[in-house]
Amino acid sequence: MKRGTQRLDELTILFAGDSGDGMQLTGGQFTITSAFVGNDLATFPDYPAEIRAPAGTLFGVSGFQIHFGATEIRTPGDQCDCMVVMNPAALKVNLKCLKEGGSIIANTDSFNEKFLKLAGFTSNPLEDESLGRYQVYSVPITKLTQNALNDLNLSQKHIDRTKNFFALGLTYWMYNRPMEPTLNWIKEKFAKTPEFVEANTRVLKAGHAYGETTELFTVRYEIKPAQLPKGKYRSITGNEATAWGLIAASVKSKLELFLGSYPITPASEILHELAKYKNFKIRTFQAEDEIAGISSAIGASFGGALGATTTSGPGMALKTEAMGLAVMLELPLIIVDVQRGGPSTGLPTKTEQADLLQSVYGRNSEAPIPVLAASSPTDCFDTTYEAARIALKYMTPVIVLTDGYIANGAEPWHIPSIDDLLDLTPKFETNPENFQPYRRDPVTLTRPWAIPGTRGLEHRIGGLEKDNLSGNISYDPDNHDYMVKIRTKKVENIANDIPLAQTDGDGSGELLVVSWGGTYGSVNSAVHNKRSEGLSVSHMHLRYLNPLPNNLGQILNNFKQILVPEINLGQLVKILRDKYLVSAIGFNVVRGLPLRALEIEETIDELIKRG
Amino acid sequence: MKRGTQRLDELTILFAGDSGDGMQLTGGQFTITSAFVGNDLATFPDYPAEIRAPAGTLFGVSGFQIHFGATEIRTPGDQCDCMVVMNPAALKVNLKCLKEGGSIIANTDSFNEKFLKLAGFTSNPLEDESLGRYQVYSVPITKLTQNALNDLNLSQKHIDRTKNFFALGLTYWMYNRPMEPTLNWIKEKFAKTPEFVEANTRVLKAGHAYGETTELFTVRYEIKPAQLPKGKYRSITGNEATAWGLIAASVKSKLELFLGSYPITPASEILHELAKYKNFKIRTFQAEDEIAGISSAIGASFGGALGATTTSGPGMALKTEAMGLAVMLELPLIIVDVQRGGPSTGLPTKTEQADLLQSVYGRNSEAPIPVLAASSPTDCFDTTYEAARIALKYMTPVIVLTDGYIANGAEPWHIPSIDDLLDLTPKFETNPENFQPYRRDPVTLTRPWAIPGTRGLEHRIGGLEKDNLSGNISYDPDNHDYMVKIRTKKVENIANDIPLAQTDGDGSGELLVVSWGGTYGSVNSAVHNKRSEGLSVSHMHLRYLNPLPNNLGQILNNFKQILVPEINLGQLVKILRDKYLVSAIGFNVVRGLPLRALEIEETIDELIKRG
Amino acid sequence: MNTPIVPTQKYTTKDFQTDQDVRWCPGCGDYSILAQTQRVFPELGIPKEKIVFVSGIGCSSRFPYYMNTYGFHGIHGRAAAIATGLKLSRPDLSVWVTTGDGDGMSIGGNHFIHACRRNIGIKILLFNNQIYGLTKGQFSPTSVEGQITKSTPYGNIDHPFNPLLLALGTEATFVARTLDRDPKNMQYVIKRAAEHNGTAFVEIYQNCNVFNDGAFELWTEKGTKDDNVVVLENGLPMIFGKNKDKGVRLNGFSPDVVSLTDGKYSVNDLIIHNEKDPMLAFIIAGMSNNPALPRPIGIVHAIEKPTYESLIQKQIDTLTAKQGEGNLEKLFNHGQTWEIK
Amino acid sequence: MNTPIVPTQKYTTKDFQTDQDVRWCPGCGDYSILAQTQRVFPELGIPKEKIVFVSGIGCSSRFPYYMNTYGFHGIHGRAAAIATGLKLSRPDLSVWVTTGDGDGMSIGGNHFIHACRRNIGIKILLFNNQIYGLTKGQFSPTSVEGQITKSTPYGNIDHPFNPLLLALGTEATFVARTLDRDPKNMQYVIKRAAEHNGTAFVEIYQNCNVFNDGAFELWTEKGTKDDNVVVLENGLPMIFGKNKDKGVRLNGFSPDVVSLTDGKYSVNDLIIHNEKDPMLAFIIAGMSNNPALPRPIGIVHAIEKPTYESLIQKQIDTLTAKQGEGNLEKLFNHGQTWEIK
Ligand SMILES: Cc1ncc(C[n+]2csc(CCOP(=O)(O)OP(=O)(O)O)c2C)c(N)n1
Ligand SMILES: Cc1ncc(C[n+]2csc(CCOP(=O)(O)OP(=O)(O)O)c2C)c(N)n1
Ligand code: SF4
Ligand code: SF4
Ligand SMILES: [Mg+2]
Ligand SMILES: [Mg+2]
Repeated sequence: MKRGTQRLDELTILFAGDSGDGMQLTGGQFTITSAFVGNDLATFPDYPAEIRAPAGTLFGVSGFQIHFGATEIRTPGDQCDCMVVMNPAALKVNLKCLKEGGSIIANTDSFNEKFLKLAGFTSNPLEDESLGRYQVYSVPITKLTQNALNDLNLSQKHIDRTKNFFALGLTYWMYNRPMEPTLNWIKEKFAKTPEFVEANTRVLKAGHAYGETTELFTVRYEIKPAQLPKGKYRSITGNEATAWGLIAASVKSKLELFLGSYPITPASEILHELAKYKNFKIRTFQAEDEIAGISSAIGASFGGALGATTTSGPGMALKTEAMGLAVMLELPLIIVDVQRGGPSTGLPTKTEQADLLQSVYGRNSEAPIPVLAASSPTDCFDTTYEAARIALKYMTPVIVLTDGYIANGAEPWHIPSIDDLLDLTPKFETNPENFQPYRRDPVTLTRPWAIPGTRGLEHRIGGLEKDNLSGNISYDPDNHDYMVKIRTKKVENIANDIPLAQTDGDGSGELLVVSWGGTYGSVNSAVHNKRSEGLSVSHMHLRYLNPLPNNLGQILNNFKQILVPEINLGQLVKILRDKYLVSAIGFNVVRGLPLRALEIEETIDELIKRG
Repeated sequence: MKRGTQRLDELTILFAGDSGDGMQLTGGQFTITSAFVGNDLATFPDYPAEIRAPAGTLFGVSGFQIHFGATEIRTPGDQCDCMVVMNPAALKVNLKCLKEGGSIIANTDSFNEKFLKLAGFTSNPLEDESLGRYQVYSVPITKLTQNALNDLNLSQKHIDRTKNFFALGLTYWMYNRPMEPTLNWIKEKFAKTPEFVEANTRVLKAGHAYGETTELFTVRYEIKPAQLPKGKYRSITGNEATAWGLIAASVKSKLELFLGSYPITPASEILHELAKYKNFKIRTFQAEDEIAGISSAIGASFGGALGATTTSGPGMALKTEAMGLAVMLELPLIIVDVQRGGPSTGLPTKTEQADLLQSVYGRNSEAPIPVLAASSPTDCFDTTYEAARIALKYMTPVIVLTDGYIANGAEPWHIPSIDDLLDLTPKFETNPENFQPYRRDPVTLTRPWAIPGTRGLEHRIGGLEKDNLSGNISYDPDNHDYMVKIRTKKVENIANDIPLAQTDGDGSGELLVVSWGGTYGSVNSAVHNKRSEGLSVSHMHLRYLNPLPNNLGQILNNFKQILVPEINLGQLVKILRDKYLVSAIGFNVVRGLPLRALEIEETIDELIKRG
Repeated sequence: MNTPIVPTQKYTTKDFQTDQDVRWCPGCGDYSILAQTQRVFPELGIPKEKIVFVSGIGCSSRFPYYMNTYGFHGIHGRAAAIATGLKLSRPDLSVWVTTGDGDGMSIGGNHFIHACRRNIGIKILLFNNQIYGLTKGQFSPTSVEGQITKSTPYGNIDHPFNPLLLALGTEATFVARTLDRDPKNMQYVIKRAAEHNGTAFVEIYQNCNVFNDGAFELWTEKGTKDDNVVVLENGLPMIFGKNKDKGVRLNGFSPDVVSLTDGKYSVNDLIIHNEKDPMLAFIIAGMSNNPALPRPIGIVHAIEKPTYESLIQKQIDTLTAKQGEGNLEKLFNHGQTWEIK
Repeated sequence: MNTPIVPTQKYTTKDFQTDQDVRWCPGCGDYSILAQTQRVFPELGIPKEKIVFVSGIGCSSRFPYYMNTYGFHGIHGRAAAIATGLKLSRPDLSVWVTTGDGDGMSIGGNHFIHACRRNIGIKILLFNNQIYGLTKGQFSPTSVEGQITKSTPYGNIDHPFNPLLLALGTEATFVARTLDRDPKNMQYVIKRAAEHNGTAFVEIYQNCNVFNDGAFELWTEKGTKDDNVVVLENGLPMIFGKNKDKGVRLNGFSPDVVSLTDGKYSVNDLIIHNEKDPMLAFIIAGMSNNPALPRPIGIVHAIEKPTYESLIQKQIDTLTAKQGEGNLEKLFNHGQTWEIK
């Protein structure tokens, strides 16, 4: 059969099904393969809080969205071009995200009475008129999978777990992707159980062949490689990148890494990842709670380790008191907060960026801490590494904010050369002559780091206010005033040691859109779209949130209007208004999901129209 | 002997000595007696973090300052007119606060070699020239006390503990105060040990007689009663007033009070005070930590009690996560934070007002909580009562900020009539018909309070995001956005139910000084002084910090300059600048002490001069 | 969401079911715990509206949503503290805590030991699956040494808690263990816990079939259970085995297993279980650390001590008898006051 | 602030003293604990710079300021957690925790039980004065029932912890008790704690002469001490009394006091102390709950178990042996990668 191939610039596909359907794995493979062929891409895994919710339920739907293309890709896509739905619930939950005219590949075998009812359908949408606006491909995926495995001696459970590879094979055919990366992965992954290698391989190929042989599909698509910087790449999630950033900082500072952490969604993977690399002398300590997590890390840091702690919102709240101690002790410490939906337990598996004010202001008394935020999965590596640099150079705890979206999302990572990574080796104090634990370096305002084991430097530090030289307890009123102010000044001074803020677009104009953290992609994409329409709008994205870059006020004053989109009720916008007295306004949608570029574009339109 | 009596408008006296010298008690008695004769007054007890530091040490000095007068008294006085020092260390620590020409009454018996050395004196200041600028009265207080008790069979330890009464008696004579209030107090206090009644009575009288009979003192002073509102008064500290505010709220809401708390300086007295009144059906639960303190209070509140928790900065930090839960559950709860010097353990017995940003912003995600602050010891009663009103009416946790200074300080309290206190009785939901735990009142946006034991209203609530009616777990993105916003709106709406902000002075002009919390007195006094010099300056003091009064922006815009003095590095000023885009500036001294009116006056001068 | 009002005596299992989707994984041991609880609660004679389930966070902590009583899904680790406040201010309520080995023994360990020592009248059901379920499979403080989990790819090196020993170390007044797969025993234990005056602690072995499948197999599966579990019965000798042919004897302070058929030992040599003996409780609890011994289930320890809420009430009553009910007017005006005229 | 460098073998008490003002109340039991520690440390043979004292908040937690070693005055309740991180990352250090009954058993209870169960090589000295000293006199989790304190004007209603039992409930490997007023015993116990491999827990009865004076009088004062304290000696019978004329015997699981002079019982009837027997440890620890029995002091329990830090090191070594030392280049490039040309 002869079919046309249509060339596309970019495309968004969603895999959705039950928590048990392996959608995250499927999406992950599609991602790797697409990266492999040189597409740029962004992904959005979205899964329920329940571990393995009962089959067919709406709340049990798990999804993985991939936006890939021959052009620069900044977001996982506001809407999908194609949607693979493994059951009615997956269709129900996601249909609103499908573009007018988009494709649905549905596993008809699960569109049975029970599942339709569970999903709240009164009739089968594949059979009634309701999906008229879409291109529907009804494929009996379960049955076809079964057929492919007929002669193998596999349990029904195992056969069922294979059907996602059928869907994957089919989409590989549709979008002209090679099967090799996945075939290799299967071989490696199931090396110990050859029958699984055989089964998964067969089913993947069966899916591919199904596309090739049936007449259902009249067109295939081709998406050319993007123009990406030359070099070696790998796929990495935000949480992996954070973990690797810590490992790299440990290697380049020659300090042993100590992670004191307590599991919490969506931060746990950092702990899991670091637990693997014991040969880097990394010690991961799964503490009894978040307080012990950070306290143990502070203890390790006192001992000369690179101390780190990782958590999400509720855990961050629990660490508050101990962060104040770290401020007082002036010891290096890296605190990673992978933000999630709140308040309280909130929406544990959903994204949000509402811990900024907590990070900047949320401690008793004046307890200044530098705050940095990562903008994408790979940026988690750079941001964490930079946090380590600041922590070690300025003897201070540093907060790194990431979020559920970039932590779980993966993207191609241009592997850095080890030699290009800044050397972070700190200078331990070893000279007993005139040693004063709180004598500061006149430039960095940093106190010396003298670790146990150093003869002659025995000294005592603690959380009470301390004399500005000896570190001994001091209740002197003027000393306290001095210390409160110098601690703040030390952090403020870091502004002289970070890059200036930059605008993407023009340095002045009608509207500046300011963003931070994981909304980078959506905002950048929205601004680019509007600029390409000729609007006077630029984008500024901030990694450094405390202190802010020195030139920030100046840039803000170059624009007539300032818009700050955030997945919160306006947090950065508060800081900017306070600090620079600019009438910045917020765009705030708190749905537990990445911002949609389209919404931002509409707001840009509106503001520019209003003038 | 004939001596003159000089009439004074107001006067500041300080009692200072070892932690074991009973200075707090002495100051307390002087306060009560002065209040009794109708003076207006303000007090400032200042004691070390150590329990009973070794005698004679600088860090062991404990002081109690009283400013009293025939005029309106707003602060405990920037400087002292008279200083009773029981040992050299007390002199050393406090001398800088004595006015030029002020009086020193020194217990010569403790100006011995050992104590002089401990205080860092190389020669005896009572005997060398160094105190030439002051009026020094050298009195062998220890010996005279001993003499007075010679024939009683008391141990040296007990005799020593009595000598503060000698100093008290002497000052009563000097400042023409009656001995009766203290004599009555002695009788009551030591009812069970008549020999102590006898001893203390004798010594107090001996002190008085010493003034009368020796020729040391050539002048006595008289301070007439102030013009105070008519009625019945008592002396009350801020912590007592907070406790009583809670008791009153319990009585007037007909809810049993449950306090879940963990001891911490300077908040513990609230727990101690409430523990006494078990016959009010008050349950005080000293929990294992602050987290259990607030968690138990939330549990009690779920059960229909008036739940409260009390703490200071580090404990506040620990309660952060649970506060978020209370926000999510929308249950009434009163959280009292008696602020102290920080960060971390900081200066536990010193005052500060640096927990404002933590209170307003310091929780993971968007977790809005109303914040109120008390301005003086007696205002702790009103503010706490008002907090209970808001908590019960709006089903919300409410934070009450006081601080170490007003918590420990005492002032005369015009006892309110019980009938004048607002009725706070809440309406429990009892109707099972169509009951929805999160259906809101259209005006207050408050959800119903349905407590266990109510038949047919069995329901479940929790910290996960919930459906906006049923309260069932909901992961729906739009529902989340709605709930995040409605929770915030509920709190913002409270602005319609609180008094408008008012200025003391004019409604417009050159400079507005804005304050909150325990700096009320210093700021008000400074502004009054400057106004009396004709400067265009007014004062606005805020009790409501979240939400802010509706007319605040308007008032701020009526002034050319805005000054915000705070004992922190600028917290309210951040909120005002962000919210109203006014270029308010801060005056920030963080010495662990109340602000000095004089410093504020100087800043006012400067700003007005600058124009 | 609300079921019609049913008089206490007529409750059935159904009355304790809610309309909420049960969100546990198919096959999870939690289902059985829910079923047994809903089965036994009608027998307790407590009006539904007087019952509150309080929990923290975890799979186990979803429990309150599925019981048609009052329910409170708290934050991680704090259930015992929340329940403490509720019970103290409302001693009339029947307050139950459902928690996990992470929620109750890791982050919530402090509240747990303090609740036990205070003897507050709350019932703590600890769903011990020796894993963090909800966060997808990290080890917990009860995970066994060497256990491979997400956070211990080379095996767990924490020595686990023995929850029974920990509870006994706090001098808890009621300590028991039961199994998700033994409905009868579980119903009995839950009933006894409900009747206990004071803190009742029940450890429930619960299978997490997704992240720690089969952890308790030896003690729950037909083939092995009888020879590896000894059911504690107060006043009776500790006999077990498919054919009731084995027993537990004390050798010094160490329990060991003897055969009742080889003629060497008889029933008279065996430990007679005594719920009230605190030292025997330690010995029985300690048996779990020795793989050669059968795993004891049932009531390990149950004694009476005054409850915290009764002692607080006594202080309220005493003071009220002495001073009368609290009176605000009197409070404001007691002690030193003065009049400004 | 720094003393000259002294070779280990020549340390004297003075070498462990700092120039800081000691800020405890005159007469406080803490002075004696400090003195004994400074006296015994020269004998440990550990270089000063390898020693760290970590504390929380409380009077007892001021201790590190007075020891001329490295010191860390933490936050309330967290000393054990801080020390855990320090010891894990620096197993070469001798890490000591000084804490109070509030700091260690109330707010810090969770870190305490977890440190004990993990068997981390830190030494925990708990200054038990049965009161909150620093905050001026509220009851603590070890305050006795009925105790009148600032926060219990009508008497404490909390059942107190028995710290020894609690530690044993976590299966701690070293559990001991000593007295502020018994320098010899304290020095011995501290030395043994220093030598122990794993978590060493030492409860020290400490008099707070300001807020809870005389709480331990019976066991510390000349007149009553001998007849009310039994000093534990491993392998020896539990004899006590001014004239060594009394002993502790086991009656079932219950210890009771017998006279050695009335002819009924002899030394052979007494309990022979055995530091390694876990059940005997529970029995001895439990003696403190019975006022009719002498209070045991000394080493209650001491066994060997692998320490947490050694197990972590083993995993590091094993993996390093298998995969070689960590290599960043390799890490970045392992698994699936691709080239953009
Ligand atoms: C403060 C905080 N820390 C961590 C978490 C993440 N968390 C949720 S449940 C859980 C542990 C669950 O284990 P367990 O209590 O044994 O319950 P199970 O799911 O096994 O029933 C953790 C770590 C959280 N929700 N809140
Ligand atoms: C987070 C926090 N909560 C409370 C306090 C107040 N606080 C300081 S020490 C202490 C208890 C002291 O008792 P204990 O540990 O027995 O030590 P002691 O003073 O008796 O030696 C308390 C409650 C604090 N500093 N920090
Ligand atoms: S993860 Fe485990 S404990 Fe949680 S619901 Fe699934 S099977 Fe049960
Ligand atoms: S308050 Fe008690 S424990 Fe604290 S220093 Fe004074 S006597 Fe010692
Ligand atoms: Mg579990
Ligand atoms: Mg204590």
